[in-house]
Amino acid sequence: MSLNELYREVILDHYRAPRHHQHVDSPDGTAEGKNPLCGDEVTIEVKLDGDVVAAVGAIGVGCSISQASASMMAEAVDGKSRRQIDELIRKFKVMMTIEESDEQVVNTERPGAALGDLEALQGVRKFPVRIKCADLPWITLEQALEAAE
Amino acid sequence: MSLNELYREVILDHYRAPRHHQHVDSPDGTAEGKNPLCGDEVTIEVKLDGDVVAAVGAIGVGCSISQASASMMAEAVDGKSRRQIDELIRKFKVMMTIEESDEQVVNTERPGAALGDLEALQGVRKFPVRIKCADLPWITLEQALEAAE
Amino acid sequence: MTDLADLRSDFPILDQKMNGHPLIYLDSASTSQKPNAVIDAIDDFYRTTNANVHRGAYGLSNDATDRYEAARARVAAFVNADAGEVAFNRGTTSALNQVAYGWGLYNLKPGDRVLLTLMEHHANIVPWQLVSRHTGAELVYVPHTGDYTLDLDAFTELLDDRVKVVGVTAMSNVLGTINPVRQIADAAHQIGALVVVDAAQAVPHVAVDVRAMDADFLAFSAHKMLGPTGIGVLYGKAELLETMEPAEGGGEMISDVQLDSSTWAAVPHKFEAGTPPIAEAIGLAAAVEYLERIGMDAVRNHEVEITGYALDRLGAIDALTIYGPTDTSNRGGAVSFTLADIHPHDLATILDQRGIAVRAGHHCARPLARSLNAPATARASFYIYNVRSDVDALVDGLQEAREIFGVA
Amino acid sequence: MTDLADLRSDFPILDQKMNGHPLIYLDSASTSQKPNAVIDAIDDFYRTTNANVHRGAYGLSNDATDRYEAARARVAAFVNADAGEVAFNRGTTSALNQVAYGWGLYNLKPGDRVLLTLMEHHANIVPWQLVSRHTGAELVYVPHTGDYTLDLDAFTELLDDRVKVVGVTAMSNVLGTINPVRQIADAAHQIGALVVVDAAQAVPHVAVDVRAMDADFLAFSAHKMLGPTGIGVLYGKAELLETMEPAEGGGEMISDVQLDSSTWAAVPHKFEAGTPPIAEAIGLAAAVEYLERIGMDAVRNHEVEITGYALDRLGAIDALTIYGPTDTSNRGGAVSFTLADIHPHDLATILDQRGIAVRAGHHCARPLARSLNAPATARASFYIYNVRSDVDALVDGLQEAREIFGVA
Ligand SMILES: Cc1ncc(COP(=O)(O)O)c(C=O)c1O
Ligand SMILES: Cc1ncc(COP(=O)(O)O)c(C=O)c1O
Repeated sequence: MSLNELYREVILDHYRAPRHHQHVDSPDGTAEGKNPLCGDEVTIEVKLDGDVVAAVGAIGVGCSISQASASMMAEAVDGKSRRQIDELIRKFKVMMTIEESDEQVVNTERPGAALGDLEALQGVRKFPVRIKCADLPWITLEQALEAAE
Repeated sequence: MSLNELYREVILDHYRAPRHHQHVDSPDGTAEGKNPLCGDEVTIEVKLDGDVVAAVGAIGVGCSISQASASMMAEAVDGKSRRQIDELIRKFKVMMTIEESDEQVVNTERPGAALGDLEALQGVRKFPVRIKCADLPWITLEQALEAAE
Repeated sequence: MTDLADLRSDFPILDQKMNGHPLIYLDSASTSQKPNAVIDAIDDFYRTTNANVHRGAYGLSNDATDRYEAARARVAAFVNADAGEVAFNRGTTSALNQVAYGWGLYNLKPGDRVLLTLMEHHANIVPWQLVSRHTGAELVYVPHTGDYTLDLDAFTELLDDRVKVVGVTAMSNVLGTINPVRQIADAAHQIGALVVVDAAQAVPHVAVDVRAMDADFLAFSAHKMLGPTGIGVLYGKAELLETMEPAEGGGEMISDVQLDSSTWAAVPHKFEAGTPPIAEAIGLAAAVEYLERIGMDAVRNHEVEITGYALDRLGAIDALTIYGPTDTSNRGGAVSFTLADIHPHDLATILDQRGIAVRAGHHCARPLARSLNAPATARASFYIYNVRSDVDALVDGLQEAREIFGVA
Repeated sequence: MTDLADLRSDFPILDQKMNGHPLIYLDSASTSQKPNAVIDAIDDFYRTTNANVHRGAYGLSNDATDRYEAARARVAAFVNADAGEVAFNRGTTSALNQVAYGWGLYNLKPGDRVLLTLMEHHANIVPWQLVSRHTGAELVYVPHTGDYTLDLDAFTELLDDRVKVVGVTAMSNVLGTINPVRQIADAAHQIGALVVVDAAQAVPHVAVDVRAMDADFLAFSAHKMLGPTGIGVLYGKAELLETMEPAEGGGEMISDVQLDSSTWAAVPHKFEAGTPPIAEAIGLAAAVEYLERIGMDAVRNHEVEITGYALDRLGAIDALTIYGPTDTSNRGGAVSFTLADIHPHDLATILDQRGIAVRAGHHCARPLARSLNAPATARASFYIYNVRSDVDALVDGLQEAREIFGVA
């Protein structure tokens, strides 16, 4: 387990300069996510245009992993349809849960494929304590989308 | 440790036919003793004539040791002065705490000497769990006498 | 007899002597002995994995947390509950107090009734008395019949709209009686009352299924089921745990703490204020694993057989009175008795001299003792490590007691 | 440095590796590691003496009771209390809840105030919040000064007739600050308020004397002082314990149980409902014995030295902020800090990779974290088994964090 795999440049960049780190005007759905044990917090706001995310805000405080994950996620879902987002969420979950050793599955699912910057979060998998940090914005996104329905 | 030393004939006799097992008319002092953990209970009532115990009641429920001790104690203190009773209490306490092996003290104090039937309780000493049973009526007597002052 | 005899070597304490005789331990209803598997699990945890849980951002703490949560999952599964429905605390007593203070204090009001059975342990009585002082609710008791089972007619009669909680022991620690918890729960639920089950005696000795029982809350202690002291379990239905207030407040059970008020963590952590009994949870999980390996059916069968044997042999002793059902199908392995006019405490001393451990007293069930008109009884109680010869030794000891006390 | 280095071999867990590196355990403020003496005492109890206490009329139970009560006497003497003033329970959190529910619930009323410090752990905040919901009392907080000590002027100002209870931590688990408990108690007593001392951090690390402090109640946990999980201690002045109500009800704490109400056993048993943490009490006594053998002065000296060294070395790191007094004479061994804009959780992960265990977060003191404007900090905390090279490793790890995060 190398720390370089965890703290990739792109993660530190998103941590230091989070994208979509602002409130959305009259959002259709909002959710607050909190990891009470480590203190990470993130608020996700979504505005929908039909079933497409027209605007997304990801505001929070917490560790580099949670905040970078939120920033990269916001970038990835902006402008996407519900179906595309569901696929993203699925891909992200697969990436975060697959054991590296489980080559078969890895090859089939090509973890990280099509996730763009988010692929940088692959390294988190090897740091089980931190997986919940990476997951937090995604769980919160699902809640925000639900709230928007 | 032989059970015969614990359950001497005189103890079983006092247990089966407790003396002074009745209330005293308008007692000067009354106390209830309770051993919440094993359930022994005893009520001691005393009527004084000057500083002499003119009547004593010892009513209770509990094991043979606690009830026989109460009965024998009542017999021993009936008609005695406070000074004599204090001496009895002292003697009884000595008897219940001396280690048998501690011959020196035993000889000096002649445990049980002048205690009459009460000497039968000597055997309890070897059964530490039961010492508090034998002690209960005596502690209660002290409280009843205090209440009478 | 179901052959569990070879288990005895798993319990190091059974090699001890008491008063010069090999220990014959007949007080498992009070606390059980521990197999090596449990003692070693605790030992190993402290030597290799000890750290606080849910707190650290480092490997050791993560391992400790994983083991702690795995223990929860295992214990929950043992009573057919979800892990989220099971909170660890100090013991049955503490768990029942949590229900009284967490649910009762917020929901009971003057005119409300708490319906208990007369055979409850103090642990399912006194918390309700304390909380009724604050709420004005009233306590009412269901009596038992002459054959030491719950008087279900009286229960039906007493179960009216005023009743908000029914507290019932799944298995009496004095009589051994197994109560029809499901039937009671169905009736209670019909009038909207909650059912709080004291399973301190049941979980160690019979397969318990919280869903089959339809219990709203259920409590048990590790130390009576081969596990360590210092830990117990509160089960609550998810929807109840989620809506009710925690009794104790502190660290680890909060979502946020403001100056005036706080919000709570998700269940079950909401009910685990402060550092939990971590090594104890690991030990309890080892106990559950041990019991599962034997199988609760085998445990129950063994106890039915040895209890049946004890009832037969004790029943044959003149002037011996057994307080409890004589039919092993609806009773557990706690056998309470008196012998002529010999005080139970004296019986215990005489047996103690032979290395036999039985309990004497009111067994923390004074209202029951009064209703039986037996302020004290002697109690022999059995577990997986007891064998027929233990019963034989007990009977021999009682014969000596008869001789000493000159009982004809 | 006081030479305690040879103690390290008493702690088997220190031989472990974490992420491939020898474990460097710097999270003792959260929970301490256990010496063999403690682990073995628990092990031995289960193997040789296990029985329930205060219950059995047989030798084994008598032995268990003797050992349990001897443990109480030893623990009481350790803080200069009488055995009758010390009750065992689950931990500091549980002990403080007992005070809030046992004393607060019966004695607080609308208009009354509970005066706490802003540096309290949630364990001395949330119980008062819960009880204030039932009593209508109000919570008020004493702030701290810029140098992380209690603002005594503010305290004096806030201490008026409405204050019925003052809750104060003897040593902050975040700042390390040692508070002037005696001075606070004197002032509080002058207006008739009670003082509830959270000594979870103090008792493990400095000699605590409840009489010298004049504390009315004082709570601490075994697991932070080399002892087992699952047990804590509530000290209360005899006259208070005797007159106040118990919070929890159940077996062993009663004198009599009638259907409607009960009477209580004598102190301290009144406060120990149900089967107590027996093996844990034995383990705690072994921990106390171990600490006494070293001597609390030597413990304190060692920690003053290593904390001083840590403050020096950490203080020399650019962009590192320490939250807490820098003078070792009025602080303990918990050192909280942040490093530039690196989140403490990330610091903890980076250190974890080097086998170094530190904690990151709000340390169960959110009101304090908010007042510091530091929602999360990293915390290194020291105990007798830590050595200078542990601090050196910490500093090296923090340098790596700087590199990874590109802190100039
Ligand atoms: C100052 C302080 N108070 C209270 C507690 C709570 O102790 P426990 O978790 O053992 O109940 C702690 C430890 O977490 C503490 O540091
Ligand atoms: C039926 C029953 N309920 C409750 C308890 C109390 O359990 P604990 O002492 O472990 O809290 C016991 C055991 O003493 C019991 O037998």
